[in-house]
Amino acid sequence: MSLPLTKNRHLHRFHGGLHLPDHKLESTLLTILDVGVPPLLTLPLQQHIGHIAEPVVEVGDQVMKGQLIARAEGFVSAPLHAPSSGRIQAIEERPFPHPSGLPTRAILIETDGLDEWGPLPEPLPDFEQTNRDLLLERIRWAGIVGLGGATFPTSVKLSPGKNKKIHTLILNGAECEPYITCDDMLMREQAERIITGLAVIRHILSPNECLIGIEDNKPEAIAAMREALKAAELEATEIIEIPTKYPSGGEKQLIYILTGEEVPSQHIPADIGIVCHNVGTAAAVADAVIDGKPLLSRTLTLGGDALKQAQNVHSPLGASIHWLIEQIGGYKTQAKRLVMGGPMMGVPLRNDDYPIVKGSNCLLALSPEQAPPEEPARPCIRCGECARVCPVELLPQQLYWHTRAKDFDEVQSYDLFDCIECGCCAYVCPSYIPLVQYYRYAKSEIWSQEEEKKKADLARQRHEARQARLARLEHERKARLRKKKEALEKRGAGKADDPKKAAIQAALKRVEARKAAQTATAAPNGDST
Amino acid sequence: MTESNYGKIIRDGLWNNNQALVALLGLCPLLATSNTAINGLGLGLATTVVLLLSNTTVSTIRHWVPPEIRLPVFVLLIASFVTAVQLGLHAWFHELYKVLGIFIPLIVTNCTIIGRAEAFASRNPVLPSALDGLFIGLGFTSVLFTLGLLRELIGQGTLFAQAHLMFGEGARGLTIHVNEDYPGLLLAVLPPGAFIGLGMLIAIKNVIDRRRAASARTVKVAMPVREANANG
Amino acid sequence: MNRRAILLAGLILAGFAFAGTLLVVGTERLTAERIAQNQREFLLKSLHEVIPAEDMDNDLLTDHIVAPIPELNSRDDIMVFRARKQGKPVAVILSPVVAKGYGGPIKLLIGIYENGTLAGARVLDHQETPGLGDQIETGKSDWILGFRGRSLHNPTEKQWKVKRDGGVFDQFTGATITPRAVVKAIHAALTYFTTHKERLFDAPAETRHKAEEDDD
Amino acid sequence: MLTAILAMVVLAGLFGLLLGYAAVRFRIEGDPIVDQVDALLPQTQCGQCGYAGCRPYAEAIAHGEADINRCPPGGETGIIALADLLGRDPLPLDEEVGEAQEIKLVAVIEEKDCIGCTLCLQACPVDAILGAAKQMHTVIRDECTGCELCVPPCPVECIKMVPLEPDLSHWKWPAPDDSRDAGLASPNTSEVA
Amino acid sequence: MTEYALILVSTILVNNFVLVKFLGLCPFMGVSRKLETATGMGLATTFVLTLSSVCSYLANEYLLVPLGLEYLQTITFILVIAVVVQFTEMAMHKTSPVLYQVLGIYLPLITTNCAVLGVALLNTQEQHGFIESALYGFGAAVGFSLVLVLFAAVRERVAVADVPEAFQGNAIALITAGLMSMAFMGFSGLVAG
Amino acid sequence: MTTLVSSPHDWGRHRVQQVMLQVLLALTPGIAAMFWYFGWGVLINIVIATASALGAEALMLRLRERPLQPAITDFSAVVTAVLFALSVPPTLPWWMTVLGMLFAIVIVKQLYGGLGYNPFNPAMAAYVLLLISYPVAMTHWLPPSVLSKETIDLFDSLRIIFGGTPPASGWDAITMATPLDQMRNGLGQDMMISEIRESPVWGDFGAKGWEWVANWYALGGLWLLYKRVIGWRIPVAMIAGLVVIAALFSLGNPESYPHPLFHVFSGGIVLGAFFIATDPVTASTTPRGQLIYGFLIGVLVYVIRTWGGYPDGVAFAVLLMNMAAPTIDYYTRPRVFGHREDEHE
Ligand SMILES: Cc1cc2nc3c(=O)[nH]c(=O)nc-3n(C[C@H](O)[C@H](O)[C@H](O)COP(=O)(O)O)c2cc1C
Ligand SMILES: Cc1cc2nc3c(=O)[nH]c(=O)nc-3n(C[C@H](O)[C@H](O)[C@H](O)COP(=O)(O)O)c2cc1C
Ligand SMILES: Cc1cc2nc3c(=O)[nH]c(=O)nc-3n(C[C@H](O)[C@H](O)[C@H](O)COP(=O)(O)O)c2cc1C
Ligand SMILES: Cc1cc2nc3c(=O)[nH]c(=O)nc-3n(C[C@H](O)[C@H](O)[C@H](O)CO)c2cc1C
Ligand code: SF4
Ligand code: SF4
Ligand code: SF4
Ligand code: SF4
Ligand code: FES
Repeated sequence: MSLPLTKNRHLHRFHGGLHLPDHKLESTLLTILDVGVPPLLTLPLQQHIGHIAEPVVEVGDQVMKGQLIARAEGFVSAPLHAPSSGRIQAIEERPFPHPSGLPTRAILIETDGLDEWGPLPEPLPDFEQTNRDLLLERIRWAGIVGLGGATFPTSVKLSPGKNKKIHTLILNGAECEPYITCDDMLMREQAERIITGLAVIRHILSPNECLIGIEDNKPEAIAAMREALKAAELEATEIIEIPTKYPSGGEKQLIYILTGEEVPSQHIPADIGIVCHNVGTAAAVADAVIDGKPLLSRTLTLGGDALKQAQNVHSPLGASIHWLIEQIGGYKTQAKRLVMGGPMMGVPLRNDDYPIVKGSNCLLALSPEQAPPEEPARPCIRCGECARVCPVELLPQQLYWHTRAKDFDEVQSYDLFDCIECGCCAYVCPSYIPLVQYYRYAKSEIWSQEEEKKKADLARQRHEARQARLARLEHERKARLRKKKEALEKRGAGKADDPKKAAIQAALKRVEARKAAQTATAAPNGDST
Repeated sequence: MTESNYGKIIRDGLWNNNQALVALLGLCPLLATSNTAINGLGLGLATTVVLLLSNTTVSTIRHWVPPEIRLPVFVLLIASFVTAVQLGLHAWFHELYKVLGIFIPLIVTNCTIIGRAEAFASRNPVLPSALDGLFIGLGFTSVLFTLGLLRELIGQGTLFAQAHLMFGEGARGLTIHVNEDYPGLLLAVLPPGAFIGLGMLIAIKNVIDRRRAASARTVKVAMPVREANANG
Repeated sequence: MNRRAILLAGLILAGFAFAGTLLVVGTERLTAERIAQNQREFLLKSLHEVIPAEDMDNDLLTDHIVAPIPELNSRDDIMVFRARKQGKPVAVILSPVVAKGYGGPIKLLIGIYENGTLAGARVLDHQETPGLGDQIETGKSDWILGFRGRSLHNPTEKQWKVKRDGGVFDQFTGATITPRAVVKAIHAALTYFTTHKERLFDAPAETRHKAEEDDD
Repeated sequence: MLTAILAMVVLAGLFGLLLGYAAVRFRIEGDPIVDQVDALLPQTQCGQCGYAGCRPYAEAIAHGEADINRCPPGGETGIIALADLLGRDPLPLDEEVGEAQEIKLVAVIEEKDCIGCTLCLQACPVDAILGAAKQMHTVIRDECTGCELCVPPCPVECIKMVPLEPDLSHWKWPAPDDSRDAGLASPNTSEVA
Repeated sequence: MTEYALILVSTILVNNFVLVKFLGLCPFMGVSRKLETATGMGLATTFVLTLSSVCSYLANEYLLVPLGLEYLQTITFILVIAVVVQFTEMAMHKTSPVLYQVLGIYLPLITTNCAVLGVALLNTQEQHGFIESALYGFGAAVGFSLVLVLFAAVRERVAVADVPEAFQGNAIALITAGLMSMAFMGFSGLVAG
Repeated sequence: MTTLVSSPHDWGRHRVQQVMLQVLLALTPGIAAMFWYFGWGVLINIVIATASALGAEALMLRLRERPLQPAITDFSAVVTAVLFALSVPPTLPWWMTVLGMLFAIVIVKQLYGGLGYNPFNPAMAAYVLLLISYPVAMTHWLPPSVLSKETIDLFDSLRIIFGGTPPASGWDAITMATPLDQMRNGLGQDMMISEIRESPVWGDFGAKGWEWVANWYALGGLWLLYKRVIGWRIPVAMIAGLVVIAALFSLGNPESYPHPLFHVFSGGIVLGAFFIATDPVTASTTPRGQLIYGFLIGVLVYVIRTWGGYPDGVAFAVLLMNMAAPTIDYYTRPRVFGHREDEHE
């Protein structure tokens, strides 16, 4: 299915999806507020997918803004830089925005309010003349990760490997979740930065074309981006208005909408020659390359009816939510629920004492009216609504039944791992079944079972090895005993001078030896291994 | 074999390992011929006789049969007994024989019989095997009879409607009409009624078992034995 | 050694077959007489339900013919048993006469006196709906007994129908088709008898006892 | 009568020969079921099932001598997997053998108390304890299955079973309990207007 | 030709062996927990039922009837069936492990499936010829497999349902079978006589 | 540690209770038409059925030690009761209705765990139970008011239903076989369709009165479609299945095989297509599966009507396909995004 929208481009419609009330107006009334620097910055070492970063500073050290404080460990990892100048107050376990609520190691910086820059690498404004590897190295140094939410290290995504030719580069400006407007505002206010970033990425990947997909409920952003694009005079680049439908911002969904190509299950877009980046990521790339600045801050939306006023803020990484909310006027009512991220996919928080991290695009303080109904789940009536809205065309209902039955093989045969956890199914379920939680539970259960299986195999090997060893030892012990006995007897036989006796002894010995040989062959397991 | 072992065989046959309610074996004759109590009783007793004979024989010969022909030999013996019983019924209970029809020769494949031969008689001495056969058979018969009773009662409001088939013409008087106006629930005597009825019987057994287990458990907990063990 | 195992298996199985067969054959010997007796009695009993034994002095089971009678709807041959007293024809019993019922064929056994009045009819086998059409069984209602004494003239030709169709015979509530079919079949049997009476009585008796085979 | 017996005897004799031949001709060894069952057991080797380790228990199951609900470390999932494999009904864990443990344990040797007696080392079914006579012993954390077999032999009681601390990479989503009202407690926002 | 078609329709739907004639119920209840195993059982049964239907027809026609030994039917048939099944199992086990994986484990169960003997007996009762016997056996087996597979799928669904404790397992399965049999009554009268 | 909540943090406004209410609402035109043509018996049946269904539901919840809420107020038992009441004759003795509902709720629904778990359609199972056990009572209908000379008022209806006493003129005067039954009986006597249709009973497509009831049901059904309570696949496929096979035979021999439209407008087809076959709990759930499911119901209805022993096959066909639904679902999984077309086949 496709419908003509722009001159010659057919947009494709993915299965399912939802038209949600978007609640975007509230936070787009005001411009992005630069909140400045809080007194304390909490910087978890794991703000990205991959290896945890390794601190390079020590408690008590004085750091400058932009100074490296933790280096990347391994290829898939990202470094951290000090978002402002100050003193390292501690390196310790701190709570961080994750559903488990478990703490992770973090660097705490007590800021000095001076916000003094340290030395920065040389800016590379004419990146088109610069070596690609150098650019990649710069992006990697800057600690840029996907700002669309997945926080995968951008430099990795930009090095798809020699044999993978990227033909299409996509910028994701869909921002399909309700309430979130940080990309929207960024596109309105800093379109040139985004376009510059696009140009850099494009130089690195040299795709045939670049597509920028933006949902049609953001006319201002589209206009601003069109203008910036015209000014930049980029070739083969197009801004495409896509119909507003959740989750058109999902990477695979957006790719399908724009190109009609499906990213095969368990593959990444690069496998079919496509790379997709969030607009904020592009802007961060521009900063790193053109200005030589690492990723120190991000734009995020503070929303929800429990706040006095919703607004987008430009905040240093590590600022606490509590502090940020104070900066925009504080709470209106007691929040019923705090969510990091959007209402469909965000992580619930236990309190507002968490820092924002690279992946935080939104913080919602939901009022009681906005929070989900407190009704117990009812039995599934198989109405099929969930399957109708699932953008991946899964059968959420079957996933649910089999998860409940703990039949994880069957769940996998229903392609559990293709679920993008978009929450559409749970949203429409008339029985209020927490479907996505079932899938998350199933996924983590399967992972841990696999791990346990590996462990069990290891234990089996070790157990078998041990038994073999014990058997061998036992056998050897017996053999030794026998030898001793034989030696004793030999001596005894030697003493006996009666030839008749000796003959009898010899015969007995032969019989014994034969018996021993027989038992040895009868238990072949004993001496193998 | 001790006293209690015999007790266990009897309890198992009648209740704990009741072939119809627990092992779910021998279902075909059970469901097919339980549309009246008398039918059920007739087939049940025929099956019991065969079970007794086959268990005894199988146990007697168990040491002489190599594994590859064990199944054919058992089956052959059982078939011989069944045919003998069939001929006997034909000669002395002609009407009942006609009603039970194909299910008499099918006693051969009543899974209970070969099942007991394999699982019990071929591993145990003659006496326990005979006992096992007898009580498994009686357990089976009692379910068959109960189910027949219920289906008949619900389905047509009578009890022992065909008593004369088994006990001769004089027994016609045994038939009880519960209530002349009872409209009957035909479903009960039709195939669906057989399935649902047996399902209900199993559920009832489950309830009884659970009650008993529950009361047994409370007794156990009441004794201080556990703690002593834990400390030791 | 392998060959010995194979032979042994054969021998053992054969041995048990010997024992088993011996048992069965023995029982068969023991019961054969009674079983044959039973079967004859059973058949006679059902025949005598329509025509009492007092009315005849011949052996019904030997004095019968087997004839295809397409007029009576039967795919199989119909057995005609002939009752005589002192050599004189008394009645015939036709079995089975087939009526086209609601659920399938209804097999009837019909006895007709020499003078063309009905001695009686019985249902041998049918597939009518339990609770509806099965009222034709004697065990369920007396309906079928109502035919005794009827003849082609009693009632008149026009009234050989169920009440709903303007005749004299009852139908059952909610099931007209079954009685209609039975009435029609009985009427056909009467008609056939009247036209073929002589031939039916005079044909020489069959020797084969088909009745007994059918019994199983 | 004679024909009957003769016919049957001949027929049966022939069949007997056929089967006897088949038994010789098509002989096979081994029992793959045991391996399949063993593969599903957790290999803790703790013996709680009443057998001398997982494999003996697997053999007992495969031969129909044991129920599938006797392995506490395998827990519910293990029983379900076994029921699936064998086409039996899943049963609740046998109360006799103990209770399923949700939290995984590992053994830790209090090193300063260890007298190096090697008794624990001999007890460990998977060789997860390192050490030599008269020297301090340690448990290899990653290889310990948590079977607790090393605990009783230790003469100075220096072996403790400690729960494996949950960490981010091992954290699991809990199973939803179908009632959404649990845990919806409002977050502690420090400021309310 | 239509006659043959009618035999198939009749055996598969109208006189379904399991739900209407009450034959083959033990495997129907026993091997219907999983769709996969049910499918395997269905295939195996179809194979054996057709084969034994034909074999017992031959045994009857060329052994029992000529010798006047009809009363030995039961013994002969069951012997033939047992041997056919056992031989097939052994041969398959050795020669085609793949096929054995799919069908083999069900084969021994089939000997004691009374549908197999039932088919043989009904064939002689209804005086079927060779082709009719084969079709009758085949149709009966297809009918058996059909309901077995459908039943297994329903049971998988019921297994995750919130069934009252006393009814879990066999009780609810039997009630389900009862409702299926009720649905099958809709076919009654379809093939008259 | 508090229990976790998982995203999403917002939920749609669709609820089970509302779905059921919408179904009931959509039934009202049909109920009104039934009342118009067949009188008070229809409403009395609905009342008896609803009361006994709710009673049975409450009883079972008690026995199972489950809370009455929300199971009682989700109206699913009411939907079952109303659909059942609309399928049985308006003169059905009260105890049969009660028996049917007890069977539907206790055995077919609650023994499986209640709403959402039952593999078989409770209303239809109850209908079949009664049809098999009491075929006489279940196949005799009042003639629609456009045909009957005699009307039955509220009092008469109550007397018939609760007292089992026929009005003065006797049963045969006030009841008749349903149109489908009449067509069958006629055909059974080797009459030609044109002959059969000479009777004043017949309207344009089906029988007078009956066809209008069907139209009103269709109206409600279309509203449900519009409201997205049901999908189009099952009703369309079911009617298509019936029409296709009926057309095949009817074209071949129009005097022995009634016109497809006769089939559509007789018996329970319209009610069945929109309200019964669509019961989400017991139907197939995958898109392709629903097409197969519906189509086969249509075909089975025709087969049972034409060659089987029962005059109408909707209930049987629905139960038969209920039985097949899990298997159909299993083999008709949709292709998942990013998978090849043939992966799960
Ligand atoms: C576990 C994991 C591994 C990934 N591996 C790669 C990779 O090897 N190369 C790459 O270009 N992108 C990789 N990605 C990034 C994805 O292609 C994708 O851009 C990212 O997950 C964003 O997805 P989203 O739509 O879920 O937010 C990986 C992502 C995840 C989560
Ligand atoms: C359901 C769903 C919705 C998403 N919506 C958006 C979105 O609106 N905007 C966006 O930039 N990324 C969105 N993402 C993340 C993208 O899939 C993907 O991670 C991102 O575009 C990759 O860019 P990055 O690596 O620069 O973050 C969504 C992901 C999912 C699973
Ligand atoms: C399930 C069912 C079974 C029926 N069984 C029979 C039957 O066995 N015999 C019969 O004559 N009519 C049977 N009928 C036919 C109807 O009752 C039919 O309406 C009746 O025969 C027509 O007769 P009437 O003129 O008395 O209304 C059956 C109908 C149904 C629905
Ligand atoms: C569209 C729709 C159709 C329904 N149809 C039926 C029906 O045919 N029979 C019935 O018992 N319940 C029906 N219900 C109600 C409910 O789903 C039914 O009671 C469940 O089967 C009980 O678990 C229907 C509900 C909906 C929403
Ligand atoms: S939306 Fe909810 S009730 Fe409907 S089928 Fe999906 S899980 Fe079941
Ligand atoms: S959460 Fe998963 S199953 Fe649910 S709609 Fe989204 S992709 Fe489909
Ligand atoms: S209880 Fe389980 S883990 Fe322990 S030995 Fe037995 S099978 Fe192995
Ligand atoms: S260290 Fe102790 S608990 Fe761990 S595996 Fe060895 S014996 Fe078991
Ligand atoms: S009794 Fe028929 S299969 Fe077991």
